[in-house]
Amino acid sequence: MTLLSLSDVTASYGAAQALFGVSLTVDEGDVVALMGRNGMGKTTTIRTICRMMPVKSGEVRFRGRSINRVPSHRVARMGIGLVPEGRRCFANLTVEENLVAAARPGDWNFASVSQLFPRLAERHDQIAASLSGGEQQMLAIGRALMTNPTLLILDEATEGLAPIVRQEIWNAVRTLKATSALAILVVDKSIKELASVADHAVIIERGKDVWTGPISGISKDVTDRFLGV
Amino acid sequence: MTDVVLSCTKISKAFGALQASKDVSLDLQAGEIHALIGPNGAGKSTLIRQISGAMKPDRGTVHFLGHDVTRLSAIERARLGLGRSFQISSVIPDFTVLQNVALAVLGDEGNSFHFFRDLLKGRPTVERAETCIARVGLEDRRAVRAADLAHGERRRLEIATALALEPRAFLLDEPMAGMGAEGASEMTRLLDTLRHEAPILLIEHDMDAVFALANRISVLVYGEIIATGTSDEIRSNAEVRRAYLGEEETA
Amino acid sequence: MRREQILNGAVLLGLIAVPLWAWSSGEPFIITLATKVAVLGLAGVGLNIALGTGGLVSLGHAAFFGIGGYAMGILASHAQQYVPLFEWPLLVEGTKSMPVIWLVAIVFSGLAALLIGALSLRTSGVYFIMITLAFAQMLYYFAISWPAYGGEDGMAIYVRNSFPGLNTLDPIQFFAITFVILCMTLWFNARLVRSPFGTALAAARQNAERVEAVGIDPYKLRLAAFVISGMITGLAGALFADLNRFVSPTMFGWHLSGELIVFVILGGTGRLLGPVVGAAIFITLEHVLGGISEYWQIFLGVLLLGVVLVARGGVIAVIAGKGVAHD
Amino acid sequence: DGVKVGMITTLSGGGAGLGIDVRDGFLLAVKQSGNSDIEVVVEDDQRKPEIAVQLADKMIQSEKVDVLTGIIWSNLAMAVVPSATAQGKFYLSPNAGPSQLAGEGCHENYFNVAWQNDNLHEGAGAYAKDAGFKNTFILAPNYPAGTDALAGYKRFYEGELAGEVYTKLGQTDYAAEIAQIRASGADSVFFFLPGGMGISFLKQYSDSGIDLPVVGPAFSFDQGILQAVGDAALGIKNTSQWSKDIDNPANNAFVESFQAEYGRLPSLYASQGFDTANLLLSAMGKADIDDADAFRAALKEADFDSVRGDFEFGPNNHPIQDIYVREVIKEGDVLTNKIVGVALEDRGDAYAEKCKM
Amino acid sequence: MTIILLIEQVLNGLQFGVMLFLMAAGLTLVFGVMGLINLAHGSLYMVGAFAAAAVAGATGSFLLAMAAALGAAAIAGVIVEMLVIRRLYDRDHLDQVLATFALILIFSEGTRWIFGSFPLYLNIPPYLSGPITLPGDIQYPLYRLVIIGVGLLVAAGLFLLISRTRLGIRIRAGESDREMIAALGVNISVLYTIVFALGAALAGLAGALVGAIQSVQVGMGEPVLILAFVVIVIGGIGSITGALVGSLLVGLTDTLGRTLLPVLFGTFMEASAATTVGAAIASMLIYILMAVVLIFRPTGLYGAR
Ligand SMILES: Nc1ncnc2c1ncn2[C@@H]1O[C@H](COP(=O)(O)OP(=O)(O)OP(=O)(O)O)[C@@H](O)[C@H]1O
Ligand SMILES: Nc1ncnc2c1ncn2[C@@H]1O[C@H](COP(=O)(O)OP(=O)(O)OP(=O)(O)O)[C@@H](O)[C@H]1O
Ligand SMILES: [Mg+2]
Ligand SMILES: [Mg+2]
Repeated sequence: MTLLSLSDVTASYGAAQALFGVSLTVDEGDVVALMGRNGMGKTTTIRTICRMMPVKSGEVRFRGRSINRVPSHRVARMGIGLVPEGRRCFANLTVEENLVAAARPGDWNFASVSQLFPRLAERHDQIAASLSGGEQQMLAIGRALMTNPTLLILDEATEGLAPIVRQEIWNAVRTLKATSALAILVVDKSIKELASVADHAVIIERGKDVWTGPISGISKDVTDRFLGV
Repeated sequence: MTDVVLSCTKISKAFGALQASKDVSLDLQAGEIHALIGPNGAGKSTLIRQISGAMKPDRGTVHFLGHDVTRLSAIERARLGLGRSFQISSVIPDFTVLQNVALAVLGDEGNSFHFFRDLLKGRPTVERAETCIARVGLEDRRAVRAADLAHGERRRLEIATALALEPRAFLLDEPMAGMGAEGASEMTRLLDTLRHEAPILLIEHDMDAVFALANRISVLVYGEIIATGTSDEIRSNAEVRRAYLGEEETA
Repeated sequence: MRREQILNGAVLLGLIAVPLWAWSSGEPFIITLATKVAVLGLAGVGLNIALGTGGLVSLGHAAFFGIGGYAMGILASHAQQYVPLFEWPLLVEGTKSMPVIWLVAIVFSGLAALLIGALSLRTSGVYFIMITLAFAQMLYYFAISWPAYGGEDGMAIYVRNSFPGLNTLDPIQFFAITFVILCMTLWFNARLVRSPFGTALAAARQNAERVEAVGIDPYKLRLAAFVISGMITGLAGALFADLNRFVSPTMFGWHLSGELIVFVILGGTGRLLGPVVGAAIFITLEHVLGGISEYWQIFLGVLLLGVVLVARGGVIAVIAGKGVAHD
Repeated sequence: DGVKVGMITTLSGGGAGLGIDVRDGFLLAVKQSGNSDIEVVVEDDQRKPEIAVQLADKMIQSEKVDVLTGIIWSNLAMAVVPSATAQGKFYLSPNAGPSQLAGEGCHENYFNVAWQNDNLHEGAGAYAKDAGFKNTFILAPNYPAGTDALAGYKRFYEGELAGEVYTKLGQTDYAAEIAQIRASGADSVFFFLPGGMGISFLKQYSDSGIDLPVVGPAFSFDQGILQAVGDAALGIKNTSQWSKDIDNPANNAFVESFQAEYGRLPSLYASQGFDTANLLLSAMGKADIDDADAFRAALKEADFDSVRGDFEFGPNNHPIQDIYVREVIKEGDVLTNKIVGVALEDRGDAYAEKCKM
Repeated sequence: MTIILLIEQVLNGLQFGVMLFLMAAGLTLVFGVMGLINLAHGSLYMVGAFAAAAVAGATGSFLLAMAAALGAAAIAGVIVEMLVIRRLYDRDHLDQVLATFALILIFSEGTRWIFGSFPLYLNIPPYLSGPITLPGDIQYPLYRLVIIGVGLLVAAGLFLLISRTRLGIRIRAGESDREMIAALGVNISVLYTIVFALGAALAGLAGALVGAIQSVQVGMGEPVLILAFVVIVIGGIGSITGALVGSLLVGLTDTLGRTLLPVLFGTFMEASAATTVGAAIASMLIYILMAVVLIFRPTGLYGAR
């Protein structure tokens, strides 16, 4: 069943339009990769989904309901967990406080997140501002999981992580995919990794979706044209 | 040994009980890219901060171009020619790309106490700034406010600013982060040429780039350097694999 | 950007046209009001260099305004009574010459700004706001309780000081003096903003770490800006004292610092003519509303609130568009 | 032809009550006179000296007034009066009487219809002497009016001082001073703390359990403020040149008509405003404002029925008048004052001899 | 000066400090936690005092008056937050200064319009008035001891609220990144309205409690506001502990300064000059204290970093 759908969504930063009509769908339990070169509008798409910026035209639907006018915190409570670009941990809170700040009941709790990222448990009393970059990234993921979402959005969630941790995170994503009904919308620069976890891919170019299909269907031609590899 | 541009000797730094740097010694030689890798939280950025002067080490010394700079501030070190990029992009949000880079040129020229000259009418300044912008491929975006740039573009701006300082050594903290595949390969090419202008101490988690670029690699784990060597040596070092690379990268 | 320049021209024209009209139609008080706008606008322009360009929110600029005012009051009162200021180690007499008074006002407010700035700039943000306030309050209480120069009563200088070749008691001629000074300061300010110094200062406001990384010391930039800012506000204080032929500790009061900030924000923070526009609006409102009702400050409050909530970025931003001029 | 009066007074902010009373008293007298030759322009000085100066400029330059009046505060008066009188305008002070303007800075066009600032404090000192106080603790804020107040008290008081304390202007907590009073071995307390400072002091003093006699000038016991002090003020002696129970026809009529007009009891300030207007009206009846010398002479005669009874001007155009001792009492639910004696009779001021005009 | 008097003055200093804390508590909450410079805090203090005076006048009950102060200030807080403050969180401090400065004008003159220009009456109830005798034969007003008690309770309550409750965590998270905490599902607007109302209620309570021993008049909030800012800046913004320590420091410095300085100056100056000079320096003392603290600890005693 369709969990999230965007149809022809446009959005702008002030006068500068950034999205020129993005459409995509994420089904329950589906893992969708959102791809595109730098500055093409991936993050902007995610921001409109999370209602961190207004939808100018088009429609965003989540669980069958239009969320064009639903405020950000209500969208989150409907079951969207966001790992934002640039981590955005609450700098003045401790690790543990970051995790519990927005926690909602469910399978994910401090113990299970600690299991996924033991480093966080070690540092639970440290102020987030003084964490290393990678630790902050783990914290951001943990924090999103603690809201027990049905749709997890990862925007460059492996940026700046050590290869071994990156593998752990991809493993974690694979575990999530295998063991839960969690749907995932993921932005990442590593095509190789995306290919191994995602079911579908959507590629955006200059604020429009230009290619949609099963991830296995991405040809060399497509990557050359839209991803510049 | 004459071609050692930058070196640090037995640097130690503790945050409470946490030993972020333990007797770290490291050098950077003319013409090389020396990559510093290691798990998250190993102390790489902390080390860079101490070398750049943003943080004082508890013990140990830093030498740059033959001077002991341990007691100098970040500003003074930057004036000596230590160029730095930040792990999290640090730009002047309300300035255009051009202004951001021109500011760096200004800093390099060392005369910011001019009250009457019009900065953007100074030809040499602007030309130098535009060259740097072109080198990172931001020509088209030169008049855009830095705040309006996409993440990857901001990373490039960060590099352009470092270039504008015409530094004698670069400290680059994860310049590829968030760059996208295309951007990363461009950046790789750029750094490859850059090393001949000034050696680079490079922190990066993108192993493709590191292995492609680095003349030497040092691995920092829990504040200690556990290995230094060429790409092949590091790739095949079991301890490094266990602590950092994992299994896939060995393939 | 062009629109802002046209607007700036219009504001200055208006500021000169109104008193000329008042002069020709025999309304000297309007000239006095226009002079007040020019002088307080000048003080605001001073503050704007620290606050708008440098991001240094000083709630203590009354300190410099008051020092300027007292420079005038002390020099003129000594001249008035033919008593030297001090005789040792060298004889210093009072004076009634405006240029000399201005120079003294600028030098002393500059020195005060150097001292206050050097200490205050160790802090930032709200702490900076409060420490600048603290210094101004010290001077305020000092002025109130120190009997030598009138204490809370202040000092009246019955005749305006002199300027070579002009009759300063004539309102329009005194206005001309203040207007010329204002224009010269604005010209200086416009150059400053585009200069390397101004650019670096603005950069340090937005991201000091970045400025340090390119080898520029933000502390020095800020201190220099603070001193320049204090000197201009001090000059305005001397002019203000001459406008009223009177100085008192209220010139050191936090209300005055607050009003200067209000002028700057009302007009548009960091805009060249923002403080002048802000002062003009505020003083006009004060004058017009004051006649309407005993409770006029309620209306003033509502209007100010409206400007903050609706006219974001100040009045100039609303008329001339959002972007602050960059090339 | 008619007289145009410019009234600069405080109508907004914390001290507005005083200005409003002066204005209301003044306008009541004008209204009662039925004289249509007088025009009054009122402006709010916000208690800021600079604003007062500018308003004075406006009234002189644009409104072309003949007479200025209305200022409540000494520091504002010092800012306005000298230059106004120097420009040939008359200034009638309904409230402030700084010593400079009574002494060296006196001016033939400046008439004070209230008191010289020291008067009520001198009265308090005289009362203290009569009451046999031997060891008074005195306190006032640290600004010129405060130092003058203590000097005024000491002028007639003959005993020792148990302590002399200057507080911060605008201070609201007096626990430290009260502790000093308690420890000082004083037999009485004199204070001059205008406005809210006095209210705070009295409330805290009465709660401290010290019951030494207190004396002060009328300002802290005036009708407008007394209800706010509450029972803490009961029985306290204070000195004033006016009281609503002064029994003369002018005062009785004033108290009654003021209450009828504004629905509240008149205050000291209202009485001063009322007298100021009546002085002006009396002069208008005798001379033309355009003949400055004649008009000045008419003012100087002070030929009007003052609500405080006898009233005349001394050589420096400041009042010569009786200073009464009042006691705070309760009339039904309302706190008010009752005259219990006279502290000083026909008191002029200490600065008159320095005045050369 | 005797030892007993000195002890009493120290007590007075502490008590003045706690009184300041009561005023500063709400301000720290709003200012430190929500990052909002609220110059109108003093106005809410005034609202509390006026509401209490009005209700005490009508009913004669002190407790009802206190309740009214809390309620009126909280309601005023909610209204102000929803109409004005809410639009200011993501603005810089300057806009906040201007807007809340405008609020001061509206509140002050509005209050004068409703209640007139004369001070109102509000007094200590009989069961709390008068002095009690402390060990060492020190006579001390009971009411001031009550204020100390209330102040310490408020301190403890706030401390727990901010550091221990999830509400506190969320508030602090919002301070660091409002957009993000909302995107994680927390209704930050409601949260902030509650906090602002709480801060306002505390200001109102302080106004009413303190109003009973001071004068209830228009403009009473302004000197208090400045003192409260001094206090929280000395203590370090956002720290309840800091506010408490700051208050006590300011209270002691001010009280001891104004009693000891004239004596001190008297040892080498002529008596009457010593009293005025001493008093002059004493009135500057807390500002000197603040400047010195900030010069050595640029973010206050307990400030972050
Ligand atoms: N805050 C902003 N204000 C104005 N324009 C912006 C802002 N953020 C992004 N943009 C612009 O919107 C466009 C899309 O940016 P977006 O961040 O969505 O790209 P992206 O695909 O996520 O890129 P990246 O891979 O670099 O993260 C870009 O052209 C960028 O310049
Ligand atoms: N100011 C500080 N106070 C306390 N701990 C700190 C501070 N700064 C850094 N740390 C800790 O020191 C360790 C090293 O941090 P650092 O940022 O140098 O890591 P890193 O090697 O750069 O990691 P990454 O690759 O994730 O960026 C981390 O565990 C971090 O939490
Ligand atoms: Mg992005
Ligand atoms: Mg790092």
